[in-house]
Amino acid sequence: MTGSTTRPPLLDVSDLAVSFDTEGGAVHAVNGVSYTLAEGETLGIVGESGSGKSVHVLAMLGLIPRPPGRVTRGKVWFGGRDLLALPERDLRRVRGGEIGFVFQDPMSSLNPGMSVAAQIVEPLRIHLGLDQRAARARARDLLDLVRIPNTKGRLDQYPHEFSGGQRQRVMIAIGLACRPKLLIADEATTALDVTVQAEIVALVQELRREIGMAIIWITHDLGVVAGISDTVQVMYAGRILERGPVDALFRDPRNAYTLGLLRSLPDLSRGRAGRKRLQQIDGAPPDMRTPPPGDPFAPRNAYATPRCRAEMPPLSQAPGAAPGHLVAAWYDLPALLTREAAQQGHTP
Amino acid sequence: MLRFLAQRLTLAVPTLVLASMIIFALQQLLPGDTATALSGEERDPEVIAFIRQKYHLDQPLPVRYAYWAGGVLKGDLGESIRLQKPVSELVIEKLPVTLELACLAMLVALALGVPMGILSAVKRGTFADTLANGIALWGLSVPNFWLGILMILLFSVHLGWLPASGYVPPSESLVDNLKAMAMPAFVLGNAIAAVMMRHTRAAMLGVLGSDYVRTARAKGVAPLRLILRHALPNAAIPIITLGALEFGQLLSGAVLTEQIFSVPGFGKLMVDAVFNRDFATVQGVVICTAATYIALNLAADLLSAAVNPKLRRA
Amino acid sequence: QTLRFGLMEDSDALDPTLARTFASRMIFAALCDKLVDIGPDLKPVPQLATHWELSSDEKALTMHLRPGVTFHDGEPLDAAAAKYSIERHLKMPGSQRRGEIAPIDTVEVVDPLTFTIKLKQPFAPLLAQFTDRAGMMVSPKAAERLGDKFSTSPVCAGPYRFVERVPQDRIVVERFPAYWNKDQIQIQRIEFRPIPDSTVRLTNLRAGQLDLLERLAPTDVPQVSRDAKLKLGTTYELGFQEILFNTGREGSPVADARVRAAFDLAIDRNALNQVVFNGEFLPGNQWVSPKHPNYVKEYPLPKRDVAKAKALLAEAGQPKPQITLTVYANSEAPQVGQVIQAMTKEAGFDVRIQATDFTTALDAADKGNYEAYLYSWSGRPDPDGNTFSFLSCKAPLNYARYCSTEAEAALQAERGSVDAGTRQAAWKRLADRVLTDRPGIYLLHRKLLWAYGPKLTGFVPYPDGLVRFTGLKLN
Amino acid sequence: MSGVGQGNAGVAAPPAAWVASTREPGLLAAFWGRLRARPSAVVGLVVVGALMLMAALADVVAPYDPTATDWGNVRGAPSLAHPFGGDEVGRDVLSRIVYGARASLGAGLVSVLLAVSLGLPIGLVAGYAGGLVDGAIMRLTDALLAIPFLILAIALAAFLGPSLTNAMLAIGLSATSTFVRLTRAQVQAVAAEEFVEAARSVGNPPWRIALVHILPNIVPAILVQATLTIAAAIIAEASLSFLGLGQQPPEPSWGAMLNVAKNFMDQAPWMAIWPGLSIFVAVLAFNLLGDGLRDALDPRQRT
Amino acid sequence: MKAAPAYPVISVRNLSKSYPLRSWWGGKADVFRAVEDVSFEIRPGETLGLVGESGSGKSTIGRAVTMLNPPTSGTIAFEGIDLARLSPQALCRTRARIQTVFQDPYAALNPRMSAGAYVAEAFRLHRPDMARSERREAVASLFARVGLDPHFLGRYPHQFSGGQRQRICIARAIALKPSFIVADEPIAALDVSIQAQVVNLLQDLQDDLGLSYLFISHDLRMVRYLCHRVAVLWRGRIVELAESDRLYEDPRHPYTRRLLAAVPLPDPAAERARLAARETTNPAPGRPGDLVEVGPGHWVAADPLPEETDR
Ligand SMILES: Nc1ncnc2c1ncn2[C@@H]1O[C@H](COP(=O)(O)OP(=O)(O)OP(=O)(O)O)[C@@H](O)[C@H]1O
Ligand SMILES: Nc1ncnc2c1ncn2[C@@H]1O[C@H](COP(=O)(O)OP(=O)(O)OP(=O)(O)O)[C@@H](O)[C@H]1O
Ligand SMILES: [Mg+2]
Ligand SMILES: [Mg+2]
Repeated sequence: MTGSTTRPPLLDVSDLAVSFDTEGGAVHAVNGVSYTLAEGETLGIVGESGSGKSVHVLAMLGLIPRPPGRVTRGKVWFGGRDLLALPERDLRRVRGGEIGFVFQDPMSSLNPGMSVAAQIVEPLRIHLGLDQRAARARARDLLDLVRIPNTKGRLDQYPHEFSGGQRQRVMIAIGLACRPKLLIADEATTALDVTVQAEIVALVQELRREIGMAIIWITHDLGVVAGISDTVQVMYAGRILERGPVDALFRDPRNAYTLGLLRSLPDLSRGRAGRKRLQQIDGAPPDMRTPPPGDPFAPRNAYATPRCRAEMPPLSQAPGAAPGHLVAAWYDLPALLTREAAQQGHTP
Repeated sequence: MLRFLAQRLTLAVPTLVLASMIIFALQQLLPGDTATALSGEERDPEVIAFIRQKYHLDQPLPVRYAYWAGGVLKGDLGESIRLQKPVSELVIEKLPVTLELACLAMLVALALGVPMGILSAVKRGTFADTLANGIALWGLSVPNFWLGILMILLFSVHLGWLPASGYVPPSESLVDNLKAMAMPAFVLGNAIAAVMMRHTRAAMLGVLGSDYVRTARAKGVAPLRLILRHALPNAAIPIITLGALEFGQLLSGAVLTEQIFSVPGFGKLMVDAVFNRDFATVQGVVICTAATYIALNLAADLLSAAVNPKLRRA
Repeated sequence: QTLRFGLMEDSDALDPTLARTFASRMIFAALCDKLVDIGPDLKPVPQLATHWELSSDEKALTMHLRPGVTFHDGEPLDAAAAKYSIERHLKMPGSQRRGEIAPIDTVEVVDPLTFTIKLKQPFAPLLAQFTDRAGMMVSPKAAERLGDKFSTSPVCAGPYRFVERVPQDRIVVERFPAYWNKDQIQIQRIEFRPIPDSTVRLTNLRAGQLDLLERLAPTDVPQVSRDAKLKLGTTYELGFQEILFNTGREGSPVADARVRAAFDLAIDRNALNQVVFNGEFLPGNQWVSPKHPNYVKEYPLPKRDVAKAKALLAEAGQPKPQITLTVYANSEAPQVGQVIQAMTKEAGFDVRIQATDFTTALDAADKGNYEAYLYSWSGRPDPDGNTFSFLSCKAPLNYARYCSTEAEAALQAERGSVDAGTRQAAWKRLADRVLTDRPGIYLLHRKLLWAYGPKLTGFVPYPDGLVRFTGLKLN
Repeated sequence: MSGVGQGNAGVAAPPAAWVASTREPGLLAAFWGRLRARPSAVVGLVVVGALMLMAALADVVAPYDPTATDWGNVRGAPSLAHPFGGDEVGRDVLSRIVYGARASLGAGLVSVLLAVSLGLPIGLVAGYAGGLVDGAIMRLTDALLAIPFLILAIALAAFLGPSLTNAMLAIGLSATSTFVRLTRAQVQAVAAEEFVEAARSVGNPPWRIALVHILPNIVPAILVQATLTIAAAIIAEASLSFLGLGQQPPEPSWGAMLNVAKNFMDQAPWMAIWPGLSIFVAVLAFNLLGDGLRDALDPRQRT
Repeated sequence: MKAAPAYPVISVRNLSKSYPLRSWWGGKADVFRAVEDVSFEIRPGETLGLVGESGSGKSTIGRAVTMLNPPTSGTIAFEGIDLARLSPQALCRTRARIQTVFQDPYAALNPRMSAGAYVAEAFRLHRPDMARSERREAVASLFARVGLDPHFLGRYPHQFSGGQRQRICIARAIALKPSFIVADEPIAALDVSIQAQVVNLLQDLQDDLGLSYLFISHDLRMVRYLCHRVAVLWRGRIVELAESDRLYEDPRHPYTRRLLAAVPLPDPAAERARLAARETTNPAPGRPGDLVEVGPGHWVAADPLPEETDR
């Protein structure tokens, strides 16, 4: 769907749904997510916390805890195979090899009982079949690559001896170790200060160019998304509400939730003295044990129509928008915004 | 490293002193004294008086403790009144046997308990989990003497594979030694296996849900390596702690098993000494178990630090 | 070949002067020959002494030693050595033998193979004492050298000499090549192995780990009989099981002889024997069993009579006496206690059972800190050994705190003469008193049970419970 | 301003009436609900309950007086009159199993309660206070651990007189050190968590942090150990009663029955089977219940 | 904004904190100086932003000023009282007025305590006289105050989203009407719309209650938005401290510049341009020197001192 390439996409997710069995009933964490990703493409995913961003990527590789988690339907095509139907053995070959993963929380995602070297060496030995010495040498290169100073002495240290930022860089080194075709980075830079974050973003960009790797970059930082992505996808309550080329989506949001996100950023153009109150989205996301029948964002959305509350809008090409800019909405946001601005007497 | 060891060993001193004082005081609570126990069927009053005097039993408690402690400081653990042998000799004779038995029992406990605990954690809620729990708890609820006798009946009387009793020092024949130790070690280990299993299960459940195990899976790590290399070391601390505790209790607590299989170990020495009010022997054994126990805790701490690098700092 | 012999308990010090346990006697049977032995019929037979004669005033015993006998260290066993050994029994600090041969005044060497024992007063059981540890001779040289450490490597003149001892594991002895009766000794080595639990002992025998075991549990007799490979050796013991009462205990119902009599009447000895011991033991009512030549036939086994027991209690003004029965915590005594508890309940007794370890029980008995005590005595060849220490007013084992002038006189009389008629009359007089006063109630005489494997032959059970290794063979 | 961005923070204050009317289900009810959702826990609860009930109503349940002897039923095989057979002095095994539950469950529960109620606070103090206090407590615990259980039991019995209660005391005391160590280790782990720091930051005094914030988080490990100790205590009572230090004859306890039965393995296996089975069932039930409790006490457990 | 009174709520003088570095068998090897000679003060109603590279000691300072992790040296005066001099009891009472909101709202909540009980604890501790019903109501209105549905009182931490959890923490922090709150990366784990909620909440509370904040964050845009003054921390020392507009418009210290240059822009074209033009200036080695005033209230560290320890 994205771009006009005729080559088959690298990744094709169709109608993926995941739920968790809990005491109070099943939590429908992901509710039919479909998208494709071309080779070398960078997809930024933003969205409400708890909207299923992490869960849906974990589900692709069979990494959700089971029980209580369950993939209820969907297919994930990657390199001509449906990952969800793949036996565990074959799936293991994909994990860490063709698809690299960087997790959200560097504090807990590294094994506290293994040296950093041992953890980086692991995928190299499993997927590339390197021997211990070669793998260790590669591990050092990788640490250099993610700009950890003084790599020699640090290889045999343990995660707790690294700072949060450094740990995150180790995670990234692990994710990149086998030069994957696809890197999934789940809030890979959240815990880092901006200088380190900038370095890592630059690093990933470089690698992407170098080895033609595709990236799924999950983050809350709209600034990072803006810089890194080709395509952006907005998730809410287990669904994709909007998806489009990065410029189009930032410039011309078609879903009220996307708009809300963009508007909640602080506006610093007028300095601190002239600042306005931050705009926030009130209310809470729906209880995913009983997802609303219609648009899940409707209860918090001032522009929602009765139809929004009753029926889930499909994700389809937004009228009058850039090609490949898809939105799930029954309302026409630009039209509404124009009307609103007119009523208030000035243009947005 | 050496300084650390020295430091830890200094901490052992108060423990040893305390243990010896407690045991000294406790023995005073026991009815009857060495003289009563030793005067035999004939109960000659002169014999009783003689024994009392010879072993200072007629002295007040602190004086007797001082006698004993003075001896210990000179490297003399006293003499077993009953066996007329220096306690240190007895200890040297029995300690290796006890240690071997305890080690083997621990080995059995770990070999049974840890895999079962892992299995039931990995397969939580399945039939395998229930079965593993059932087996482990069965092991816990069968008294040692029962299991021991049943095993002798099966393996010695009916099958004739293993000797029913009789300790063979490993220096004589390692094979025979192991054959003789197999059943007692199993009987002892079997009960501890349940403890190991339950704690392994609990710890593994915590670890298996952790993020780093997920990371390992995302790297494509195979299940076996995932469990053994990534999960188990992080679940090992309670296993090590309890292992050391149980090991310590094996040193003097394996009486029944030792009795059934006629293993000449500490437990039996201790119990006989208690029943015969052979105070010096009891004291000697307690001091030795206390010392071993301290060494065990030290080893457990080192081991914990080995599996958990974080502990190396604090 | 090695004979592996399962004992019920580990021995204490292996020094005939200091030893006090039954288990040590088992081992001395191999290590140390005695001046005199007893035959299966309880008659003294020569062992180290070939013959002996008692002076007419019964105050001097002259013994003639077997020539050419040596100790295990090669020292000759001569009169001087015998004198040394006997004096050692008498004088060594902590000697457990002193009381047994206390009437001995001096020992005189007559010639190298003859010595005379002078007594302070006539002492009928003397010869019988010499059939046990008091008659065991030790090498003076070794005894001098080792002092009170003699037990670490005892040197005697028995068929086997000491090899090693691992406390609680085994005591090993090997055939003494220079033994005076070596032709009768076939087995090369004996390994004594203490295995306290009778079930375990039996399983070991069945597993071929043992060749011989002592004190088989009576309830296991059917199992052994059924097993074609196992053989059983039995004989009745010299001792007894009794319930001792602390007659001196103030305020306790057992201080009243009528209550004690009622207790006796409430017990059905046959039922007790059947329930706990499979009927293997011998019900009794005296210090010797009904099969013993000195049994006083005028007092046959009493019958249970609950009504009479109740009447006696009523007469004593204690219709529901409450009595604590102390029992030794082994596998059988608590059972006996519970059966007695149930039986006497019908007569109105409220018996509380208190199971304790051996030392605690002894301590309570010593201090008079008990009411009733289920007591067993392994027995001595001469009935004096079953009575005097218990019933004489100041005797050390008089836990009952019993003292009766008539009984005392009878006891002195039986000791004072070797004449059978005189002694039997004394036994009758003793029974007159004791079976009426009932400082204790004699219940049963145990059957001594040995089980042994198919390879062992030539086993002869002796009523003293000890094994004679002479003539034993392992095939 | 209308639309997505609503400037006003938060929901309006609720009417006071609401506070009383809408309440989450009570803690106990929620706990009960979670417990009920686990079949194995329910089985455990039912069996434990049944055993307790059996012990409490032994007078009603048992067909015979557990101490009444019948010379005709000595080691008698199971029959209609005596479905579990007869014991070594002809008592009804079934009745003794029923009454024995009192001693055995009592031994298990009382000693564990004692061990926990001593070991837990001491371990908490040692683990949370650290330093000198910790050092002193741990030295003492180590020393106590080195004291053989048997000596403790005999000395205690000698001091207080032999009885079931004192046996429970002895068992409980000797299990205490294990709980001290376990608690301490767990406390040290939990005390490093950030929420403990958060608790300090609102001004919680140390005792409150230990009790309110740390204690509930160490319950799982303690529960596991406690249920295991119940089993050990039931067995330990057997060896003590063998030495006359536990249940006094002729009163029954499962352990004591099993103990005697070993002498009659060959002739009267039922004497062993029933008490053995009872112990196993009780141990299993306690452990199932323990697992269930642990899960139910953990608000994070949602499956 | 209210005019800030002259005396500070909190005043930190020469604060240093070092951690012992221990070899793995427990022997003391050396100390690691995490924070060195830091001084600043915060006035009533003022928000001081604390930014800097990770590991530069921001959290350490936050913990030190609340005495959760007392400093190695230096004084911390709260409303004129030296906290180090207080008895433990008095410190507990004073803690009612100094509160902390932690970075990870999940780790900071006791997993076995319901949200309501958690917030009520503050009252339990410091208002023992409060009746049950009164406390209940107070908690309910606090929930309302931070924008939580009071139905959630009985729920447990795991049942809340990150933003909601952070609100629970804030509700508890403001329960006792403190005058000073340390907020250690309170928004890092939250999505932007929730970040806005939390920041607005903090802002509203400051307006209503006159609170002061020490706001620790990596989000430089939010810091500029929220804070009156900003301190930049680098290698355990403050390298620049100024009014926030001044700092953002006229950064003096090389590290501050580097930091500001790294802030991503939420505008694709601009951000791509920024990334393309990015220069990677490496910070000078060594430890920063003492602060000098370069403008009114604008302090900058002198050139770095030569490196003393290898970090
Ligand atoms: N183990 C689990 N049990 C029950 N529910 C779960 C579990 N794991 C995740 N969920 C639910 O799945 C939903 C999606 O979670 P997910 O982690 O994908 O959110 P996210 O978009 O990554 O949020 P964030 O930005 O906070 O990381 C959430 O509502 C969460 O409560
Ligand atoms: N308990 C401790 N023991 C030893 N060193 C510590 C301890 N706590 C923190 N440190 C060290 O002190 C330095 C400062 O840590 P601090 O947590 O204050 O950094 P920070 O600025 O908050 O970083 P981040 O932005 O990553 O949270 C770090 O290098 C850290 O490794
Ligand atoms: Mg996520
Ligand atoms: Mg920090």
